[in-house]
Formats: sequence, structure tokens, C-alpha cells
Amino acid sequence: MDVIRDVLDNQIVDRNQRKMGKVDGIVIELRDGQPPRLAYLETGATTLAQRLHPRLARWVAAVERQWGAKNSEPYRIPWSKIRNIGIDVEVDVDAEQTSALAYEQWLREQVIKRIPGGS
Amino acid sequence: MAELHLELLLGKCVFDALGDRVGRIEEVRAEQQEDSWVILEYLIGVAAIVERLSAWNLGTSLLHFLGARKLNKSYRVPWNKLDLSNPDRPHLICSIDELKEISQQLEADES
Amino acid sequence: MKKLLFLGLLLELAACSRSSSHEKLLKSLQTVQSWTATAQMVGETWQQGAVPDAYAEQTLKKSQEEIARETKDLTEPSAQKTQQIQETIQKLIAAVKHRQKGTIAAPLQQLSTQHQQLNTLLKAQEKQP
Amino acid sequence: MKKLLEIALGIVTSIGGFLDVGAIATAAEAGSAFGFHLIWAIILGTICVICLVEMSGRLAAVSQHTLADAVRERFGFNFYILPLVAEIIVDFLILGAEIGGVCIALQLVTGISFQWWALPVAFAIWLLLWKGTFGLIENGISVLGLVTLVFVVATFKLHPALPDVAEGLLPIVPQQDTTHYLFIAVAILGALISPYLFYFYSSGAVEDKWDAGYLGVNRAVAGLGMGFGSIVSLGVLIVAAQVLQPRGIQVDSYEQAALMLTQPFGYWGFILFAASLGIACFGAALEVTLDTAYITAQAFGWNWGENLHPREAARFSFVYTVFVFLASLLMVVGIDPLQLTLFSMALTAVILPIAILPFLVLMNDRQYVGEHRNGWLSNSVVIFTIALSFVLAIVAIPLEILGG
Repeated sequence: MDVIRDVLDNQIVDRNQRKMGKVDGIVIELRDGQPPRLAYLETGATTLAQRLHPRLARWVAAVERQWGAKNSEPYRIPWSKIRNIGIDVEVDVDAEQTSALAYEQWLREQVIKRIPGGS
Repeated sequence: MAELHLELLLGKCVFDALGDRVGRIEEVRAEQQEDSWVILEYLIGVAAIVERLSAWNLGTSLLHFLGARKLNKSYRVPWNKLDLSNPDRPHLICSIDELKEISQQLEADES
Repeated sequence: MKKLLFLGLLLELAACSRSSSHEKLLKSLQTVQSWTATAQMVGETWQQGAVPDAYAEQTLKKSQEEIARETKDLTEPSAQKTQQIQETIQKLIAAVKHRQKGTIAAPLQQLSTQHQQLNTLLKAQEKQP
Repeated sequence: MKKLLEIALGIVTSIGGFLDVGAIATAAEAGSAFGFHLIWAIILGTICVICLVEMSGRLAAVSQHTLADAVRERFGFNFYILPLVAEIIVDFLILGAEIGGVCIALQLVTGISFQWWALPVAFAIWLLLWKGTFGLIENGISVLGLVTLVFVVATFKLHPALPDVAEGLLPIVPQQDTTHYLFIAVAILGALISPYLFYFYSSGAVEDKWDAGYLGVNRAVAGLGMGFGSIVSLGVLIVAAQVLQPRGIQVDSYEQAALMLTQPFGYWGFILFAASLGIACFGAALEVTLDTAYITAQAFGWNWGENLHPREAARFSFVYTVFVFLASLLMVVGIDPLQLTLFSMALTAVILPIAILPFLVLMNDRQYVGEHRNGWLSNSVVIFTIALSFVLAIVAIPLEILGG
């Protein structure tokens, strides 16, 4: 498997096929005398910003601390939770229960539902 | 056990033991071993990008058109030949001559 | 890429510095000509009942404004001509305002003559080197 | 039978989708200023857009990916952010222009200045997106869009001299007003080859759940639909050349263009022009707004879909809500709609390489499209047209702005 081509930046869907973000980062574990192991997928604004520029990442993190939704840390998914890597990366979690959708949920509750026809 | 962000390794320049530039990391190959996925090798150099886009026909003809006659600076580095103890400056623990070049491999694939 | 852009910009400046006051004059005259033709067509179509009153009034006013703006850059004898055209358009506007289809025929005829005179002027200017 | 219906519907949609403020404005400007001499630009742009629309439908049908998804996955986010930002900026200007087109249409009919219409129009667009489904938007607007065929009817009524029209197929650069000629040529190409169309079309194909069985439908819709759309554009150009040019009217503002149908049809011609402009722009405004929400949501992997209830795709709905109101502000402050249109169309030509080239690479990627890869012909047509538009754009835009 080509990790960058086939996994990084791909769509993540939960066990109900709900879109829950994309693979913003891949965390590996370096081990003595053994090949590095793919440990987690990460999804979240700070992880993404880090790739563009470290300063942008610090700025995003500061903004999130100030105004962000709760639990806005990048969300980690252990590699063992991955069910299938095809067009999308399918993981065995329920998106609504994770912090990956913190902003989606915040917008839904605070903004969208308050607009007529939004609830 | 040290953790490392793979996406931040992308595009990092790899140096050999003498401190010369080898190329940039563009792709990482992994394989399933028993329960876990492990990294086998890192692909370095321009040809790695073209391969990542798997657009050999268009890519190579375009590169030829732009004047790149050979893609001889692209290598595959086995996981145990790359020292990642300083992720900002990854370096080889072997000489370039021991590495396989990607372009040769690809020509073999094509034929 | 940057070089290409830079080259474009250079060409630009060269072209601009060459563009003489004569070319500017021509451009102004062409614009006046186009808006005069517009006013005339609006007047005619309004007379035939082919456009709404509000539209006719607005567009005539706009033609007048555009012509006035160009007139500032013009010298005699063109400036005098465009001044006359503006006055004629004022008559068209008055006719439209009072919804009097009968009174628009005369100023329309006048505008048509002035338009032809303007064209002659424009042709003469175009022939000059 | 179902497929036939889909083809028919798709063609109707494309006519509606193809024709927007850019197509009408640039064709009117071209015809009034240069007669038939810019017909070649419309033909060239149409051939290129047929190829590209066919490709984006093929990509979506074969790989189940939208164009934005595919570019992000293959090229990585760090690359995708470039076309994304470029496209959002251009979409913003185009949306402002489309809203302007609707407002002008309303101004023509009511006499109330276009600035007053901007917010109500933006609200109507938003309401339709908020409440409507993809099918309603696609089919409803496009059926109304058939009114634009009035330009084709007008063309036949005006009996243009065929040899003169045929001469317009050859790209001949005139001695006078060369820069303006090139600028309008660029604007025509930019108006026809609008990247939002491809992103939108591929997202639509995914929303409609196309698979490889739809390749034939896709080809028919792209070819016939875009072809018909282009005939309407040609109609606008020919009518402007027949009616406005002989009188010496150069279209500098929409009020002047509004006169072009009064000669063949009288009062109804005026109303039909306003209706065509209003409906075409309203449809295109819906598409541009949706497109921006699509590409943003797809960039970050959010849930998206016009068929979803707003609460199921909160961030997606939020993006289009904010975007459409921001873009309408361009009109509220009173920027001239026609100048904004021409400028944003020419700017589109500048971003074409970055928006289209990654797409071409994907269309040659065996993993994505398998045996349905591009042939050399469509590759060459697209590369040639994009390169031509880009070069013309960087030469003509500064010239036009500085006033040469």
C-alpha cells in the first residue's frame, strides 16, 4: 500500500457511512530494530494547518482555545479501528459520538437549527 | 517508542552519510504484518511523485517535454536504512549506491 | 511565469506611453457615438411602445451622463456637438417623462441629424494619422 | 426509456447551466463591437467545454469521486488548497456578477435600481437552496432556461448573411481596437470554460449516484447539452451583430444590450431579453453558490449534499448561506454588473491552468478511471485551449485595465 497516495487526505466515513472528515495526519511509531508501525489516523484543523505552515498551526490552535468548540483537539483513530481502505477510509466508530464532528455539531445546534426550516 | 507525524515527513530532504542531498521523501510504502501495518520503504525523488500520481504516460512525456531527460535521482529506501531520529533532517545510514533507483524499476514494469 | 507577466507589463507601459492624445480623443468620440446611438434607439423603441417608460427614462438619463463625462475630455468643435446632443437628449427625456409620444418625433429627428454630423466628425478624425 | 428521459433532462439542464451572465454579456459585447469576428472563440470554447464536462462526468461515474475529492486525494491537500482558493475567489466575483444579472433583469422590467434587488435576490437563492432538493433546482431552473432559445429564433428571423457568419469562424485579429478584441476573446473563453461547471457537474453526478452504466448518458448530455447551450450564445452574438452593430451601439452596459430583441420582437422582445437574462443568471447563481459549498466541504471531508437536510450537513449549509450574502454585497455597493462580469470572466481564464491541469492528470490515471482513460485527442484539445486562454489572458487583462 502507498500510504501517502491511498490513505493521506482521503475521506473518512464512520460505520454508518457518514462523512466525518478526511485523513489530515498519520501517526507512526518508531520501534528499535523493528519496522515503524502505522499507529493512528488524525483528523482536525490543527493537524491540517501544521502541514501548511507551523505558524498557521499555532494561530489555529490559539483561535480554537479562545473560541473553539469543546474537544477541538485533533481526533485520533487507532489503526486497528480501520475496517477498509478503498475509495474512502472506513472506520469502526460512530462519528456523532466523537469530537471529530465538534464543529459540525456546534454549528448545527447554535446556528442552523435557529434558522427557520433548519431544525 | 517515539511517535512521528508521517505527513510532516513528506517533502523533507534526505541527506546521505556525507551530508549530500539525496532527494525529497514523496511516498511511503506499507504492508500488513500479522495484526499491524508496518512501513517497508520510503520513496525519494521526482519519479516518486509521478508514480504517486500514477500518470506515467502523461507525466513522463511532460517531463521529457520540459527537458528532463532522465529521472535518475529517484530511489527507494528500505525502512532500516533511513534514520528518523531527527525528523527535520532525515539521513541515510548507507551509501546511495546501495539504493535501488525507481526509474529502472518502472521501465521494467512498463515492458 | 513571473518573467512572462513582467514582459506583459513592459509591453503594456510601452503601448500606453505611445497612445497619444489623438487616440484618446478618438476613443471618447466613439463612446459618445455609441451612447448617442443608444439614446436614439431607446427613443425610437419607446415611440413604438416596445420598451417600458421607466427603462426608457433611465437609459436616456444614463446616455446623457455618459456623454457628459466624455465631453470633459473633448475640445472644439467636437465638444460643441456633444453639448448639442445632450440638449436634444434632454428633450427626449422630457417627452418620455410626460408620456407624450407625439412630442418625441421632432427631437428624435434632430438627434438623428446630430448623430450623422458626429459620425462625419469621427470619420474625419479617424483619417488623421 | 428512463435513460432517454435522463438524456433529455440532462440536455435541458446543460442549456440552463451553460448559459450564464458571462455567456450572455461576452457574446453581446463581442457581437456589438466586432460583428461576427469572434464566433471562433465561442466555437473553440464550446469544443473545450464539451471535452471537460464529459471528462468530469466520466470521472464521477467511473470512480464515484467528485473532481474536488479526486484532486485532493491524489495531489494532497497542500496542492489542492491552490485551486481551491483560486476557485473560491473567482466564484465570489462570478456570483456577484450573476446576482447582478438577475438584479439588472428586474431593473429593466420594474425601473427600480439593481442595487435594491441584490439582497432580495440573494435571499431567494438561499431559500431555494435551503428548502429545495438537487432535482428541483436542476430541473426547475433548466426548464425555465429554455426561454433563452428566443435568441436562436431571433437569429432566424434576422436572416444574417451566411458568408459573413462563416468568416467569423476564422480567428482574424483586427487592426483597430486589438487589445479590446483580445480581451473579449479571453472573456468569451473564460465564460464558456468555467471551472465551477466541472466541479458542479461531477458533484451532481455523484449526488445522482451515477455509475459506469451512465457513460453513454454522460457523453450525450455533455455533447448535445453544451452544444445547444453554445448555439444560444452564438444566437446572442449574431443578434447583437445584426441589431446593435449597424447602429453603432457598443455594449458598455446591460441597458444597451436590452435593446437587441426589440427589433425582431418589439415589446415582447424586451421582456424576453429580461427574462432570459434573469433566469439564466438565477440558475447560474444557484450553481455557483452550491459549487463553492461543494468544493469547500469536499476539501475538508465534511458531510455535503443538496439533498440532505441542512441540519445533516451543517457546515456545508453554513458555507453557502454566508457566501451568497457576501457576494450580493458586491451589488449592494453598486459595482457595475457588466464590468464585473467581463473582468471575472477574463480572470477565470487566468486560473484555468491550475484548475484544469490536475484534472487532466487524473483523467489519465488508470487507477481512477481504469480503461476509460482519456484519448490523445481530448488531452490535446484541452491543453491547447487552456494554454491559449492563459497566454491571451495575461497579455490582454493588464492592457485592458491600463486602458492601453
